[in-house]
Formats: sequence, structure tokens, C-alpha cells
Amino acid sequence: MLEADNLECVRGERRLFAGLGFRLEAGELLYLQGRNGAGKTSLLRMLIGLLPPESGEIRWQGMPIKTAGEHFRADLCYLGHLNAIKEELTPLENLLAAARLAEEPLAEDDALDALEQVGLAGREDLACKHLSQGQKRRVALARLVKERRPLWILDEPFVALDIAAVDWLATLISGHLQRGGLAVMTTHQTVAIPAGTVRELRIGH
Amino acid sequence: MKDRFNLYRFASPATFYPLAGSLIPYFVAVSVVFGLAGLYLGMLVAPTDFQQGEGYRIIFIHVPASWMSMFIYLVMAFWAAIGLAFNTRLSGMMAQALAPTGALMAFLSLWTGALWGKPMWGAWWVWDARLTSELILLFLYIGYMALTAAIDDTRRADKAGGLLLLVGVVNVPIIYFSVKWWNTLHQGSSVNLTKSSMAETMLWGMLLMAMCFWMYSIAIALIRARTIMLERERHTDWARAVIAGAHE
Amino acid sequence: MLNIIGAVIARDLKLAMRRQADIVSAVFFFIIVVSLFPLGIGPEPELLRKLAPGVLWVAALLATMLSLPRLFADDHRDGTLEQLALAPHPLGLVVTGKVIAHWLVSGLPLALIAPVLGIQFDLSADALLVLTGAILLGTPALSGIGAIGAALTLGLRGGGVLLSLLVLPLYIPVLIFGAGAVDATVSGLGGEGHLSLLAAMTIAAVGFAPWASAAALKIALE
Amino acid sequence: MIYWNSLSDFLAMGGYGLYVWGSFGVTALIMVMEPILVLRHQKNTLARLKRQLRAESRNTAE
Repeated sequence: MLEADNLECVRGERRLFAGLGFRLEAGELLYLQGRNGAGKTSLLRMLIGLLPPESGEIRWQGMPIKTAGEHFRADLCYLGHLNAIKEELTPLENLLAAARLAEEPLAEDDALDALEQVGLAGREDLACKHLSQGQKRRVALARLVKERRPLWILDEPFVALDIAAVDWLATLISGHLQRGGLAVMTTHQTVAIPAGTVRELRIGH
Repeated sequence: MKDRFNLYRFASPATFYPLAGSLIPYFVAVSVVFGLAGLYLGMLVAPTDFQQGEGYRIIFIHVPASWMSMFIYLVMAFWAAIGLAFNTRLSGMMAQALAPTGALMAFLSLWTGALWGKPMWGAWWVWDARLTSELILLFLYIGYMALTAAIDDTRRADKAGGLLLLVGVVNVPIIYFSVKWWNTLHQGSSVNLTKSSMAETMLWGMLLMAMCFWMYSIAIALIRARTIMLERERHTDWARAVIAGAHE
Repeated sequence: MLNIIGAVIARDLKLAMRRQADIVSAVFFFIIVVSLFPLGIGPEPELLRKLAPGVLWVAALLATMLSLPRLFADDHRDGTLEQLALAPHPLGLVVTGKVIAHWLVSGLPLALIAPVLGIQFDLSADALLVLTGAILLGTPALSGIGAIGAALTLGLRGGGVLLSLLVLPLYIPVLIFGAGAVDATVSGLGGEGHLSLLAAMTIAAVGFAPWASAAALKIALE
Repeated sequence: MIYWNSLSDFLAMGGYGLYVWGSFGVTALIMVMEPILVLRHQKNTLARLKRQLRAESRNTAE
């Protein structure tokens, strides 16, 4: 269960939001909405613990994420608007290295399977710098295929995806929710998620 | 419990700003008094030094400037530690307000050291531990100011600068002892409180000058801190009131 | 704990191997700078022997600096740094791994090439041995201290120049004892004392600097 | 009480005049210039903030 209480966000000299709170139970998805610059990404960065809120508190399973620290991060999977893939490595190497660095062992077969699911079969051995923007995004999304950590925080996951990929990702997310996972994401287009409870939170006025 | 003494209240800019404003004139006055007394004792009354002749009188600014350059750095590091530990807004502003004065003190220490070294040792610059550490200290001040100036977000600037200050506090002693082992030329410490080799008037002159430099630094840092404070807090109610009430 | 450090080292080394030009250019920079000195100073062997330790060490210092701005910048730009900061282990361990990898790629090659360059300066076999040992022992400290500077200047305009301004003054002890070890050997005093001080500094720097860098990285990621 | 016999003795500083007055001169210069610059900066900042505040309140009034 993820809870946010009375969050306040100040960036530079501007107060982006204040008094923001929500409560998200297992199997629920939270859509963050708001115009550009409303503070969606800032809120996500607060939720993953990289940006300390000006005031307020975020709790995971009842414990403030600041004190939970590594226990919280062991439950967290974050996908930013940057792909976090290395241009010099192949998609397969990227997946395996990311899994190793997150201390989440991933078998090579599982990694290959994930790459096949995102439609990168046959490109496993090509360095990522030779891939297109959309393909790079798919490499990043491939991380989610075998992801079993309960809390997913996704920043604009549908951007730069074609219709088929959007459907695939929506199914993947609903599978995660059905397994009792939680997800928070920002998006401009509302994508129907087949299963799970969807909540919405609008930031800014 | 409302009127219980609260340290945080004095650490808040809204309280600190007027308080600093009313204190500045006193620091200036005390600094001037100490300065005049120190100069009188040191330059007019104190006898000559039998080893160094009249040239030793540079000590009346060299030693206070050196002390202040180190002391200000320690104070900045202290503020930095407070700021990083408790996330107080005031700490970063104080560190930033102190830095230019600290850098000037380090410069003065080097400058007067060179002017003293030339007639005494026959060289403007001697690579000994104290001189080299003082030079590094100047670089650290400049590095701190350059780093905080390069970061637009004041909060990040304060934190990054604070971290640099703490790293510097660890390193300056290491550098001092490294250079000391590398090459030992400098005379021993000139002030030894138990058995001073200096005439009493000289010692008093120097201490008075040190007090003058100290009070000067506080006064100038407070003025600078007030400006920084107003600039950073210009959207708050208290700052608006101050700005609106100020006459140009 | 060793797991994660190993994982970071393995990844960074793999990346470095895919971009060998960077390693090679740092080594060439080292070679060229060192070789320029005899041309500027003149060929007297006595003078060259005297200058060799300092010249080699200053060149090694500058060559290590070359790759520092990219230590975290690449990971920062592509978002990997965020993922590293979110992994369920202390960021300091990750930075320890990165510092070790940086040393393997930038410090170690310098140590290996230094004895060859020392011959240009007419150093004796003893001195060459101590020189290699000193650079081997001292460069990890350079990588460690440099990591703090790289983390503090991450993403800033003019970061490279600022990085040198912050880091070079802090390199002084390493320079003094590194060059001192060779000096002492050349003058027949024995460099063991200097070498053990270098080792102490490296242990302190590699143990402490990653945590300071991690704190700086968290500030930069806010 | 006063150690010096004459003003010229005082200025000569036993032959160290250049060094002593060079030190005191630069120190005096810095300790005069720094307050002037800091006060001027404070004045300019205050004036600028005041202009900004005025412009802001004009905007909200309209």
C-alpha cells in the first residue's frame, strides 16, 4: 500500500503543488494528470524517493520511504522518460546488466523471451545505438516483462509507441495489477487498462 | 508552550533579517575601536623586534588575516554541516555570505606573507606547509564560489557547496602535513600562549587586530547575508514588506 | 556487497572496451606530455633525472583528469544513474565500483606505460620500479577524489574546468608523496615511507570518497 | 609611550617601509573597498527587487 500525505513541492522559486495526498491499494493503478509543468514528474520523483518533498510524507506498507530506504527500493521498479539503456551494449546485455545492478537475477532465456515479446527478436546482438527511438523504448520496456516487484512507477510509458505496442503494454500493466501489484503513471493519452481499479489524480489547477 | 525559547525561530530568515540589521552597527563600531587600539599599540607603542627589525610589524595584519581565513572556512563548514543535517535555509546563505570575505582574508594572508618573506628570507614565496595550505585554502574558497555560482538552483548550490566545504575540511590538514613532511623551512608558530617570545604589547596589538578582523568579517558577512536573504525570499510576506518599506 | 561492486565494474569495463578510443587517447596524452618535457628542458641527463618524478606525476594527474568529467555524465544523460540510485543497495557501493573501474581504465594503463617513459629521463631500474609502484598505489586515490569533483559538477555548464579547479588542489598530497617516493629512491634514501603513505591515502580515498560522491550524486539527482 | 621619534622614522620603518606599508596599504584598500562594494550591491538588489515588486503588483491590479 502506497500512501502520500499532504505533499508540497517547490521547484526553484515556484510552488508546484501543496496539500496533495492519495492512497493506493494492491491491484490499483493511479493515473497522474495535469498540464505541462504542473509537477507530474516531480511527484513521481518524490514517490521514488529521489526528490525530498518540501513537506509531507510518503509511506510504503505503512513505513515512511525515507526510513524504509533499501527495503522500499527493493519493491520499486521505476521507468523514467529516459530509457536508461547503454548505447554501446546490445539489448540483451542491457537487460542483463540492469537486472544484475538491481540485484534481481534474470536468466538469459527469460531476457531473450522478454525481448521477443517487445518485438526485438533478431536484434539481440545489435548495439543499441543502431536501433530507432521506438526500438530503444522497447528495450527499456522489456525490463517490465519479467518484473515481479510490487510497485511500478512509470513516467509517460506510452510515448513513442505504436498502437500494437500500446495494447501490449496495457495488457502487461493489467497483468501486474491482477497479480496484486500497484502502479503509478503519468500519461497524456488515457489508455484503457483491461483489469484492475484505475484512479485518477489531477495535479495543478 | 508558545513562548518557549525556540532556536528554529532565530534560524528563520524572517527573524534573522531584522536582528542582523540591528546588530551590524555594533559590530562595525567594535571593529573600528579594536582596530584603532590595535594599530596604536602595534604601530606606535610596540618596540622593535630584535631579530626582524621593524619588518615584523606586518604580523599585525598577517596573523589576523591568516587566522580569519582559516576560522571563516571552519565556520562555513560548520554551517554546511548544519545545513546538510537539518536542511535549514539559513545555513547555505551564511556560508555564501562568508565565502568572499574568507577568500579575501586568504589573499591578504598570502600577500602580506610574501611581503614579509621577502626581507626576512629573501624570497617572495617559500614552499612551506603553511603558505601552501593557505594557497590551497584560497583555491578552495574560489572553488566553492565557482561551484555555487555555476548551479542555478539555490538549494542544490547550497548542498553541493556544503559537501565541498566538508571535503575541504578533511583535506586541508592532510595537505598541511603533506607539505610539512615534504619540506620544512618555515619558522615555528609565532604565538605560544604559555611562554610567549613576543613582547606583551606586541601580543596585545596582535590580539586586538585579530578582534578587529573578526568583527569586521561578521559585520560584512551579515550585510551580505541580508542581501542574499532578501533576494532568495523575495516572494515571502516578510521580504515583500521589507522591500516595499525600503527607501532607495 | 562485493556482488554489486563486481557488477558495476563488469559493466563499466565492458562499456570502456566498446569505446577504446577514450582509453587510448588518455594514454597518448600522457606519453606526449611526458615526451615534450625533455624537448623543452634540454638533454642533460642530470637535470632530467631530477625532474622525472615530478613531470611523470603531473602528467599522470592530468591524464587521469581527462576522463573524469564523463565518470557520471554518461550515466546521468541516459538515465542509468537514476536506476543505479534506485537499486536496493547503498549508492556508495555503486560509486566504489565505478571508481575501481575508472582506475582500471585510466590509472592502471598509466602505471604500465610509466616505466617505459621513465627511460627517456634516464632513470635507474630501481627508480623505474618505484615509479611504477607509486603510480599503481597513488592513482586509485586520484580516481576516488576525482569522483567527488565529478559528482559535484555533474550536469553543470563549464563543468570540466570547474572540476579541475575543485579537484587539482586536493591532489597535492598524492603528487607530493608520489613524486617523493621516486625522488627518495633516486637520492638513495629509499621510497618505502612515501609508498606506505600513498597506500594509506589510497585506502582512505577509496573508502571515503565514494560515499561523499554518492551524497553529491543524490543532490544532483534531486 | 610612543616608540617613534619622528614621522619620517615611522614612515621608513627601519628600512622595511615598502614591505610594511605595502601590506597595510593593500589591507586598508580591501577593507575599504569590500564594504563599499557590498553596500552598493545591497542597494542595487533592493532597488531591483522593489521594481519587480511594483511591476508585479501592477500586473495583479489590472
